Amino acid sequence: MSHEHQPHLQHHFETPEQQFDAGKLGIWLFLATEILLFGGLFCAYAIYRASHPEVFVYAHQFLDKVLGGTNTVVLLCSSLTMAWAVRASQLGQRKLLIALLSLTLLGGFAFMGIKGIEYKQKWEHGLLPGTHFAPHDEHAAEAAPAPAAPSPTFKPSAAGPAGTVRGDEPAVSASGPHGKRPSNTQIFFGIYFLMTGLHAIHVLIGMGAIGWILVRSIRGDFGPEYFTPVDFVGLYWHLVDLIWIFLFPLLYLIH
Amino acid sequence: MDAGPGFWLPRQGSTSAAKVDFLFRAVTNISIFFFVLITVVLFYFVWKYRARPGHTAQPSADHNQKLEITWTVIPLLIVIWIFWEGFAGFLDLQTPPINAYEVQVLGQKWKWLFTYPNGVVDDNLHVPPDEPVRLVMTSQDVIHSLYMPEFRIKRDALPGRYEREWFQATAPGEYQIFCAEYCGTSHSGMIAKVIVHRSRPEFEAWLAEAGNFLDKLPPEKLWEGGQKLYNQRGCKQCHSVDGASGIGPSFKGIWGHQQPLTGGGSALVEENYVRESIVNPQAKIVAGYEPVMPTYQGRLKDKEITAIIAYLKTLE
Amino acid sequence: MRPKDHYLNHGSGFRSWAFTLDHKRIGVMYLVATLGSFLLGGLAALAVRTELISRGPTIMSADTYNKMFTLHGAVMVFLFIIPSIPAALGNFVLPLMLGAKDVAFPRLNLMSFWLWVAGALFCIGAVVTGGVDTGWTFYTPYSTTTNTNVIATTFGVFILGFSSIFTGMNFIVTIHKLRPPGMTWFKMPLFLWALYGTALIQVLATPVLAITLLLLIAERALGVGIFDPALGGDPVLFQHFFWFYSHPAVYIMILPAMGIISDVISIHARKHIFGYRFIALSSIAIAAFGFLVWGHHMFVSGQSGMANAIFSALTFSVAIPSAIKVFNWLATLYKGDIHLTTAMIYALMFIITFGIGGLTGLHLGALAVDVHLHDTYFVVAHFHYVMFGGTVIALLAGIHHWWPKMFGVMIDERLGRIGAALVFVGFNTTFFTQFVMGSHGMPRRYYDYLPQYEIYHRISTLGSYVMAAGFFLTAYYLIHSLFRGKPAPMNPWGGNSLEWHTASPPPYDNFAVTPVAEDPYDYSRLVPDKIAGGYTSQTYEGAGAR
Amino acid sequence: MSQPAHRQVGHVVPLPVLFGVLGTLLVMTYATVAITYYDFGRLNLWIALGIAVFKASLVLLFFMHLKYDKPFNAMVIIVSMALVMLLIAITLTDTKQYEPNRIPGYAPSIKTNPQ
Repeated sequence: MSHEHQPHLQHHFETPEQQFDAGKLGIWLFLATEILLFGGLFCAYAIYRASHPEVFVYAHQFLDKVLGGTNTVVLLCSSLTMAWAVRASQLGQRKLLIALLSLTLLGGFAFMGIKGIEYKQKWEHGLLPGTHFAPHDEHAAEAAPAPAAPSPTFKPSAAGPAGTVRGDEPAVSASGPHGKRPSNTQIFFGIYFLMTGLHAIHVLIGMGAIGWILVRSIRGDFGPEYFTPVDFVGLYWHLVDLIWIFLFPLLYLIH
Repeated sequence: MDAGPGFWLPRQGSTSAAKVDFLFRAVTNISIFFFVLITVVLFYFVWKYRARPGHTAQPSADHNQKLEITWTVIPLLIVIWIFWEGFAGFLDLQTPPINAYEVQVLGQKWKWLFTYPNGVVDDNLHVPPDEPVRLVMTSQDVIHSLYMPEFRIKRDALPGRYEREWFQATAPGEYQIFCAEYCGTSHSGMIAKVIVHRSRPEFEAWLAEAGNFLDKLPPEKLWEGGQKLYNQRGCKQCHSVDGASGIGPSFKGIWGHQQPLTGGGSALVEENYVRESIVNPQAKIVAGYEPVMPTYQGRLKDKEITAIIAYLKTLE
Repeated sequence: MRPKDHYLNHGSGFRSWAFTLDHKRIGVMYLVATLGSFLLGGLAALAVRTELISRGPTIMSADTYNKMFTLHGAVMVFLFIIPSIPAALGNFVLPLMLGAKDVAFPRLNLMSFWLWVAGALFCIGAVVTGGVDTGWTFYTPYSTTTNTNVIATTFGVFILGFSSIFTGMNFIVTIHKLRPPGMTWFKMPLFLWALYGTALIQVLATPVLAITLLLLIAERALGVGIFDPALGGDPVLFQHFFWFYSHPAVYIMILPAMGIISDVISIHARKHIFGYRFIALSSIAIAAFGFLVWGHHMFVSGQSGMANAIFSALTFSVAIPSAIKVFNWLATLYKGDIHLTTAMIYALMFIITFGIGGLTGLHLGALAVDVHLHDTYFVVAHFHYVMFGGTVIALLAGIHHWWPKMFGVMIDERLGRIGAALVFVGFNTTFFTQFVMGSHGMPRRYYDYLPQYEIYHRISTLGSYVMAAGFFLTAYYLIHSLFRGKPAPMNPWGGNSLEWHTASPPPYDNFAVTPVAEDPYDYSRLVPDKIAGGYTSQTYEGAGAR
Repeated sequence: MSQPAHRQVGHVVPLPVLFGVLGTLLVMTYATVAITYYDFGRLNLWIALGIAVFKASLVLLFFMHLKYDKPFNAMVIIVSMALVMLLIAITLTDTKQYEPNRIPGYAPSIKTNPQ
């Protein structure tokens, strides 16, 4: 087999099909690792949602459903333009390919912009993860002292060395417009920021990759004979979309 | 019964040890059998079929379904048995009898504190013989693990939760306690003793005496008893003695001074105020702190509160 | 016999190595890098053993000791054992065994190596700038509260994880897509089956380690409390996450070792491997079961009784495929023609030491017994018998087996046997005593110990010195052979897998003619080559004559 | 659809399919939002997850060409998802079991925790 007419064929492959299939399997394996990476976070989510349902029901009210929903639509549409872009490159429609990639990239910018607005709101309200959690949207609640929590009495049956046992009830204080804040609310925001943050990093990486193939498609690198990078970046972008499809209902739409 | 230390295992100190040891020995013997079998066959083949002039490999089957299934099924049956025995033994180790005597255990860097039902706290674990003892464990900082090799039990003590283990000592004497979960600098120094008393009355006598240790202190040394109580009864977790802020106000230099209270007003720190704050902590809350202290009514005796007050006086 | 132009002299200078896409050179670089890590981890181990030679402080403080065993564990696990066989030997041998020119993604392969270097620099940087004292397991909340360099170390391990993932991806795709005509799945050398199983675990388990370490970094840097109870988190959850990777990781370490043993035993006994399918499928079975047993590290750590029972039962299921392999290896020796080369001696040693390691796993899988043995030296001895007595011994077997292929030279077999004897005696002295003191209750990671354990610690430390002597001797004759070794023939042991059908060392493009795959364990057509040494295949000669 | 004449690899997805998929995805997004205004008790979570799984499958099958791809690639994804399920299932079962041992609301380092 002569390799001279196939500039993209690497020396250790016999045919373009073999090379394409190998690349495709490689990228799917990579996507599998991404699923498992996020899987750890989904696992943490599942466990805390199961053990602290009241925290999730309370805290999700601070997320903006409209912004979250808009972002879902933005990502879905950018997925379409990406899938279409792969088609365009397969069919050798260069101008269409450039336009669609630009649209996809625009979608990425829109998503990150909206995400930025959401993060800023959380920051301003002190709705941050872990030790940084310092909500200050509940002025009303702080002005009028909460009804004194029932004084935690030591129950011998609670079985702890003297003085280290706190009240048994998951006490609540600081009632506000969103209801009473349960203890350990910071966990929700920890999970929220970790999941959306890791997802946002993936969006940024995807945007970088799209920018790169955009430059290459302007240069005219792709055509029916060779569109592998467009296809692979597309797969990655769809995976980012796919993860958001789960994140949106799990974080924003808790009932 | 073989209760003394052997080549493999330390002496048996608890009722569950014999059962654990039986399984240990059984598995060891199975292992030795297979190990010897493998080694003998190995050396025999290596000697018999060694390469030498004129010797070549002889053809033989390169697989044998029956043989291979045999040596799949036999180990399978053996491990099923081992699993079952291990599981049954574990259920025993995990399930304390209902009437067990309860001791609370707190692990902290790097010591164990054992709290008895009457409030006595000790660095070693004192127990009566021939009676089930349940340990309810937690940790103040990182994960520790309470391990008693002679009793064949071990369980992690974790912060933020209670773990349980139990044993029934079979013979009076001293037994070893280790911390088995790595916990930092003095991990290897986090060791203590189980002291199994000769009889229940002897144990009761020890417990009563330990509860009255203040009586043996001369009045001018009473503050030392207070300091011990401060360390052992949980005051330390919230109230510092060096001025550092904590969950509750520091004890440093408050004696004889006015403390501002939540909701206005102030209180002078003197005998009655301190006594009230221990017995009824919610009565007066120092400004800037949450009403979170549990009551110590019935947990600290009058004499003990007096000792704590004596200690507070020394913290100028 | 040695070709004029081969991969070692095909281009020279730093850049020709640093930017090479040749799997053989990348394999050699990995070999040097991992053996360097082995030296570092080994020196840390000697320091630990020397500290324990007597009670009380001997040569270092408690904090230094804690950092030292962490260094030993982290370096040995993440820098040495995980990449050693797959990334070093696997990289070199896998495409050759397939008759291919390279792995599927040579650039990714190179990136994997440089990621390893970056990760290693992070880890070693963390050590140089103060060390880390969490143990290689990074258990929370200790790791979230200690004031040592946890972030740098975990970030280094995070990067190493990606290095491992990329190697795994590469191997899976290569085995799927680059097998030569005629080589069906069940005609692959067993080492490839083992590497395939390993790669599956690398790809599917490592990402969970990555997210675990990211969460740990987030806890320390941002105060996000997923695992730290002081922040509302759950430390047992960390252990679930950690072992979800780190137990399968044990099979990343041992599976390729088993693959080496299958090939070495068959070739050096001049005998077709017995029960090929059982061995091949048991590799995949071990990889699959490996994902289902992680909870056996947590029997006393607060895991529920139900989970304990499930994990204990599943743990025993792993014993079966391992036992199958051992029996099949023994059966392979039957009626063979056993050449006691250094490689073969290590392979036979593997059966003995791995056998002890595997059998003592039965003690630890049994719930009631594990309660007593958990976190004692019994566990330390067990996993050293598996990791050292298994993986390292197999790595040594593999190195001696493929050394002539890699560098085109033969080693001094006499020194090889002496080295093997020293390693064997030293290893067993070091670690068998640890079984005994462990079952007597000596907890692991202890800086100091009670008087009744002193005799065991003494013997153990002496053993470690003997073992070290064995390794220095081995290092000596290996390096010596590079300069003074006899030139190696193409096929010194008479193997029939494809790597033996090219020159030693192989040319840059691996094969002059694309070879035809046949049964890799059929040695009937290989006859000793009286002139060149080693073996030659009649068909191959015939092909050359045409 | 006839095969394209020129030598190429991979499947070209027709435009109506792509737009049809997007339309379905948007409708499903609307549905998943709308459903939160009705109370089905515990079912709400499962309905939301079901919709998400359906949407994800559409993306995988059509946008990501899995329908036309080698089956092994689909298996890779299925196995990875199965492993995530395994991790979640076992840890969730275990944490549920030991939940009674935990001290409710324990988080001493969180200052804003209500006491």
